[in-house]
Amino acid sequence: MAAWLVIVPLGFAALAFATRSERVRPWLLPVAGVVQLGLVGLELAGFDAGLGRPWLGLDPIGRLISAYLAVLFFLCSVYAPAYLAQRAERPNRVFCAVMLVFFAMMNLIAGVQHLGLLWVAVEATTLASGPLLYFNRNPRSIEATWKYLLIGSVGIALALLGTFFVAYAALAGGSSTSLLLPDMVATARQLSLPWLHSGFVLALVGYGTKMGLAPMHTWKPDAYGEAPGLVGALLAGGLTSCAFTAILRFFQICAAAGEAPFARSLLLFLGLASMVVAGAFMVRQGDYKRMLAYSSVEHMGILALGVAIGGAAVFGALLHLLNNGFSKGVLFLSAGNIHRAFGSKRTGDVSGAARLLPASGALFLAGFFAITGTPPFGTFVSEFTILTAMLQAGRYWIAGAFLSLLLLVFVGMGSTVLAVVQGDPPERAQATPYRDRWLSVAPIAALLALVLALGLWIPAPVSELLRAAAASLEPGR
Amino acid sequence: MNTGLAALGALLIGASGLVAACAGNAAPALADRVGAGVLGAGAALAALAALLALAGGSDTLAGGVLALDALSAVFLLPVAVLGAACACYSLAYFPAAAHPREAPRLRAAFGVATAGLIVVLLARHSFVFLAAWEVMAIGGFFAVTAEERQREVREAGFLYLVSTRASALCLLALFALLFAATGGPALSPLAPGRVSPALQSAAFALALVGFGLKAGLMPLHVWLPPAHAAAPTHVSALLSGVLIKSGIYGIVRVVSLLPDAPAWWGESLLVLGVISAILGVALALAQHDLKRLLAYHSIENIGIIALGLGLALLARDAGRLDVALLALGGALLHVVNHALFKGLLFLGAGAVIQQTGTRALDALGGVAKRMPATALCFAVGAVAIVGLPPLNGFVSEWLIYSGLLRTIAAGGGAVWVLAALAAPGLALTGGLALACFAKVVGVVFLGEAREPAAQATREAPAAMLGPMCALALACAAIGLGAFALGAPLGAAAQIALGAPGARPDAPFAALSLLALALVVLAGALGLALRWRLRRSPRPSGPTWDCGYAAPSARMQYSASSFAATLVRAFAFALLPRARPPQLAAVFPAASSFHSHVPDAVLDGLVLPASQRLADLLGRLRVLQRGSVHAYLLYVWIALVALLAVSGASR
Amino acid sequence: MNAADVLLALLAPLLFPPLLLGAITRTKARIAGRRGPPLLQPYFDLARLLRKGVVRSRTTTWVFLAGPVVALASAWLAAFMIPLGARGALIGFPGDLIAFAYLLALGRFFTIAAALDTGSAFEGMGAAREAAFSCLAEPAALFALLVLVKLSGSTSLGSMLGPELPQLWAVGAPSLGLAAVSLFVVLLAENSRIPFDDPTTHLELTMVHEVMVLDHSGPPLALILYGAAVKLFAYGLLLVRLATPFDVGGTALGAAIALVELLGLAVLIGVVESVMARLQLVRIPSLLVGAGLLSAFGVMLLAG
Amino acid sequence: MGELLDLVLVGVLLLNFALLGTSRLSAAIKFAGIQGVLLGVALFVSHEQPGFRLILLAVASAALKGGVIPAILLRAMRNVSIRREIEPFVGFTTSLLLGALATGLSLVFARSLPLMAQHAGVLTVPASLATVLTGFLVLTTRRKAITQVVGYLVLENGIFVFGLTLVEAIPFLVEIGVLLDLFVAVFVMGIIMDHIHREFSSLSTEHLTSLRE
Repeated sequence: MAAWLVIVPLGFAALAFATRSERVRPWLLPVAGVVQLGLVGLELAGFDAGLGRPWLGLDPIGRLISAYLAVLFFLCSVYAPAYLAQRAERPNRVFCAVMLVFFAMMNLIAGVQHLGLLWVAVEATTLASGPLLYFNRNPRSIEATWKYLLIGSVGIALALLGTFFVAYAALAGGSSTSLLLPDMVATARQLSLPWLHSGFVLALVGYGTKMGLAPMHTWKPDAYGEAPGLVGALLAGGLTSCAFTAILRFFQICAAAGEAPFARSLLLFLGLASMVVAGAFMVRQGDYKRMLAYSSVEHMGILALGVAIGGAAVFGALLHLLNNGFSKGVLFLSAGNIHRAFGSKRTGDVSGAARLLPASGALFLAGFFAITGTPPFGTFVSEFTILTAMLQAGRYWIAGAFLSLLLLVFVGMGSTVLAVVQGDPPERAQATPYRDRWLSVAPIAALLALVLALGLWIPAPVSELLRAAAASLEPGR
Repeated sequence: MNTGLAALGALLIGASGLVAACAGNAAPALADRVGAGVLGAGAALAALAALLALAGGSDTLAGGVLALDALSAVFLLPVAVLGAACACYSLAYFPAAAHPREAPRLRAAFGVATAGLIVVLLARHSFVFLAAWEVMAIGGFFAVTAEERQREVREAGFLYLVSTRASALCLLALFALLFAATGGPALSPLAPGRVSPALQSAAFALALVGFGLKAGLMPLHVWLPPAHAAAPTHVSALLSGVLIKSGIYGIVRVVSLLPDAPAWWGESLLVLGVISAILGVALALAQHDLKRLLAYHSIENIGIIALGLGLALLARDAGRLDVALLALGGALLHVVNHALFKGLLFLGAGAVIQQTGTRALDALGGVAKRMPATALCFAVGAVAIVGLPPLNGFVSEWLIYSGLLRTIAAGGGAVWVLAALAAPGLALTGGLALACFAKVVGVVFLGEAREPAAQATREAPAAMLGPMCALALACAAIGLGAFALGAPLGAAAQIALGAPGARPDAPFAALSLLALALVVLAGALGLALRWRLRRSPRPSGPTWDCGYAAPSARMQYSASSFAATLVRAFAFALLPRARPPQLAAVFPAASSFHSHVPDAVLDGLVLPASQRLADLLGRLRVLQRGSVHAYLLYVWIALVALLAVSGASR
Repeated sequence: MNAADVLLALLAPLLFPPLLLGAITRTKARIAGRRGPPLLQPYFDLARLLRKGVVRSRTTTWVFLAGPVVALASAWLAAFMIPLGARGALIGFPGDLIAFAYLLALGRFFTIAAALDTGSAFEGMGAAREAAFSCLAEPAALFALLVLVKLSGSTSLGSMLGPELPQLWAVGAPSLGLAAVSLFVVLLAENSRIPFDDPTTHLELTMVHEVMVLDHSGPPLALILYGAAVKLFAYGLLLVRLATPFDVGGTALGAAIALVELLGLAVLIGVVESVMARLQLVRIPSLLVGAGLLSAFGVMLLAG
Repeated sequence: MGELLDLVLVGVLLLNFALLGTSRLSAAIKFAGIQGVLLGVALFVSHEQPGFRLILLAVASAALKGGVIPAILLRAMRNVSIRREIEPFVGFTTSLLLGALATGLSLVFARSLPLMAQHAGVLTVPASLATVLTGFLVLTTRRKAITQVVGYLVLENGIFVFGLTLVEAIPFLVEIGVLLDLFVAVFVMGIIMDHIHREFSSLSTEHLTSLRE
């Protein structure tokens, strides 16, 4: 089934590229989204065409991620036509086609079982997202794209070296290797530890660059700041999660080799570092889209922290992955609307969004409360789970740091968000064309509803998926 | 069944804003009425449930996720009463017709916050509690920032938001700790010895900070005065009357969960209470702004309540159940009383502000002549909050006092010393509160308006007078009907103390009789005087100004000058700033005197510290200067560092 | 206690207080070498005032009249709580000493409000001083009473000052002595006598209590003067009972002795007023704080 | 065959130094290209009896790294007609010293890792690490965007060298995918460089610092 999850979007990409009409093309995205949802539904229902085995195949983590990606992409794709209609001045052929390729590659990451192919897929997402970032075609977006490509590619290159190291670890350990995840996990005990350690570090730094863990996060504010809100949502919600999945793959091998503590210590370090950096840069942040980028860094840190703590926290981290993705969708899309309406992303020029754009402003504010772990939103449940696990593990200092950093982030983010939402809109903003439309708001509301739903009640199948995925990361339990 | 009632009431209250919105913003007046009506109905249900529970009908709902016992009911009752009163008040104070944009949002926020508060009182499940807590806090935020067009309101709102989040994070840690300890989210009493004392103390410390932030215990009170000043007055009434009490409730509830309390819990509560009481009232005395003044009095009263709580804990450890019951009963009763008279005072202040258009004490004066009913209600509230007989404030303070006195009479130990210091501290608080409210009543309602603009025009409308009168009557009723208080207070206190069947042994009847005697005696004297003066001429002529020729209203003793002596006496704590007039030449030019008392904690500590921190973090920005080479370098540094770590770990 | 005792306990606070004022004035006159007004002069003054008409300022409201009324009513109730002699307090219940303090506070509250009601700068000044000084006097008084509470183990004035007071002196004489001294200071302050306030001065700027009632006239003024006398009576009774703890058994006899002692106290006050000068206003707080520390020290002596 | 492989790898190492030492942009690009070709040779000689897919891979990579990509870069360079000098942050001698240091470090690091018997004597792993570090040096110390692409290329070459050790392990498809990705990456970077030049009429990355805190 994994194969079809990749092939179908690619087919739509070709279709989009072939389509002539600028107005029809964007509607291919929601169609693709619906089809993908259907496929995922089939897959979850247990239907499986074993195409591409053993390289492709959905283990619990892959199943979780691909389902999540389908939902996220569907809602973003519903938003897309309204947005592209706004930007009629730009040809969207490349945009639509590349976005579908990008989506396909993310699904490949979710569904791939071969470390080498995994690398190819991640690099492919980097290259595919380049044109998306560059959609606005102004100097700033060029700069952002350049930095993104260069830093991303270098990071990924390190990940490739890491992959090779792990492969060599198998050879040096005296066993043959196929770089297939199941085999690696099965034979993990024989891996030569020095090579494994170095390989894991390289992979962590490489894919961590993609995921945006500090200090490899530097491309993020630029890229997210300059990309269209739609792209920002897919990068912050989808791509980072995929990079995290890649890291989880290597973590699985480490854990199977009995080296989980080693991997955890590194993740813990990078996780805390990310939260600190994010908090520091969010304080007095004058650009609300860059602020969202730092918030993404922070939450990547939380994910790493969750895996690092282990136990129930892994479940929490995976749940947080969903919550963070959906909340980021809310924030980036509503921020995009606000950006359209005010023509600026500096808090100095933007105020009174709640008056000018009642819906988008309210959703932006709600998204802020959601992302900061306010009950009853889902983020609260995941953060509570992680915190409880920390305390159960007796990691009191880490818990303290975690909480104080959450407060710091709240203060930094809150001042920016409230400055945007409250008050009276400036006169200039009255002139701009954009006002809330049904299609440009409903998807955001749906995303928010998802976060809320995850906070109120996690459906049995979802919690089953999460539990299975968490179990595959906790060989001991 | 009671719990169900209360939950239903909460549901109605929470939905009131929505219902009103459905009623349509086309007909604002109608929407107002519908909203208030629905909220009132919900409040009535909640009040009924609370009364039933106090009568001994405590039960649970949804498998113990929600429950209503006497302890919750003591807090629930004022929520219902004050909530309804404020809703009715808002019909005339904040009508949708006058505020087409803000009023509907405020209505919704008000209802949601109140409902959240009720659920907090009912919740016995950590997630539900935290969710309700946050709903209450966020609803409160939107209620406070209803008029967010004004910069001052936005700043106050942000301060409120940050401190409420800080408190929420403490509670998150607290409940996570309990969760980790008990392995479940249920908020049920721990078995003694089940959890290590250190962990319990940690939990208590978290509760003290988290709930103390919400309650406004010194020095965690920083958000309280600005928020109360910024909010619409009926919101201030709700905030100060019941919302901050959720902090007290939380502390009591958590203490009732933790079995073996070491002495320092009670001691810290008692000491913090005395500090809050004295400094709170001293700061209140120094304020020039009517609403800020009332806000600081909330801090004082929270301090009195905390004092009672701490004493109760200490007494429970010392095995003096009678003292514990007196102190806790007093504290709980004071929770109710403070809701009544502080609500009343805020509503009265709101009426004055609406009529005169200013909050500045030194501009006001002579309001009583145009607004006699408001003046009477406010005076009742003032007498009550100062704790004077025959009103309710006296009863609760009397209970706490007699707890202290019994401790002193028993003698011995650290408790004795603390009590022997707390009792005069309470007396000092009482004296200062008396001075402060004598000042407020005198300066606002009596004399003449100091600024012509601040002249009150007419009496407040019925929709505002009604709630005030109701609250004033409630104050009097508790004062005179003290004899009926023993059973409900006992029922509530014994839950917190885990001592079934106990009830405070206090001469409640005697208190009632004393109040009655006072009323009768004063009434009789008053009537006699009326009779004697029946034929004396109407007031005539100006006030005797000791021969001064042309007295003007500006020459009256102002609020600041009234407080000056005491403020000087407390200069060591208040750090007042005064700009005295400069008299230079032989014929000096016109000069002005300006005095201002900053909040030592907020203006002296919190704001500078956060500025400093922000600057410090700002330094880090040099790391993000846009050079891609530097960024790549970071990647490699991270790589090398991690490799080195992993190499070292081998 | 039988009906006669009740009657006595009821009437004494009603009838006796003005006599104290008379005694004080008389003493001062004598020391000054004048004959002075008759002892009963205060009664005559009251009667005259009650017959007079009233002039009220346009500025005033009902509060202006409520002040004297409430002050007098609360002072009476407070007075009923102090036993005449060893026994025979009309009102008594555990913790009534709090009620005693708060009743007097109620009176003060309304007196201050009535003063501010006139909108006169001078009366405002007096009100401010009254409020400020009593803030400092109250803790002092409470500390003094705490000494009694600790020693007697009771919280009711009736039993604290009751027959077993002598034993308490036997146990804690030093503390009780300190308490008595600071109570005397508080008495002088609360009843606005020299050195805190000069009831006979004519310079409004220096007045405390007198300036607050400048605008009152006729019956209201009568109530004020009478109320002040009752307040003095209550404090005085408390003080003499504390200072002369012996118990002669019978209620009536004890009461008689107490009243005589009260006259003695009045004479003492007169002497003090004649030999001392009025303090500077700025020095008054420190004196009150001193009194408070004195009684606090008394309490600390009993620690443990 | 080990000696032969070592010979090639020594060539690779020398090219690293040449890269660090040269001041001419076109030269740098050509060196990278030659390195690419050498890698193809290395892949070929690193096995006793190279199979068909090995040969194909060797040819493909040699063609791509030695032919196509340098062509792209040179074309880009000519299009934007930029000044032909490399503008380093640190001087060439310093770069050379750093390069030497890097090589030494990689020798040490490689020794610290347990190598398999057939790789113990050979330069493969040290050479690969040294090349990776060289690529890093070029990336971080050269000012022009185009030189950074060269640096990225060298970095990839280094990784490719490591790939020699496990040709058996890595499926053909993945190898091709890697090459394809590399190609697309350079291609896209070429396009972006083109736009950069159009916007800023220069390829110096100093213009690319407007996004900052």
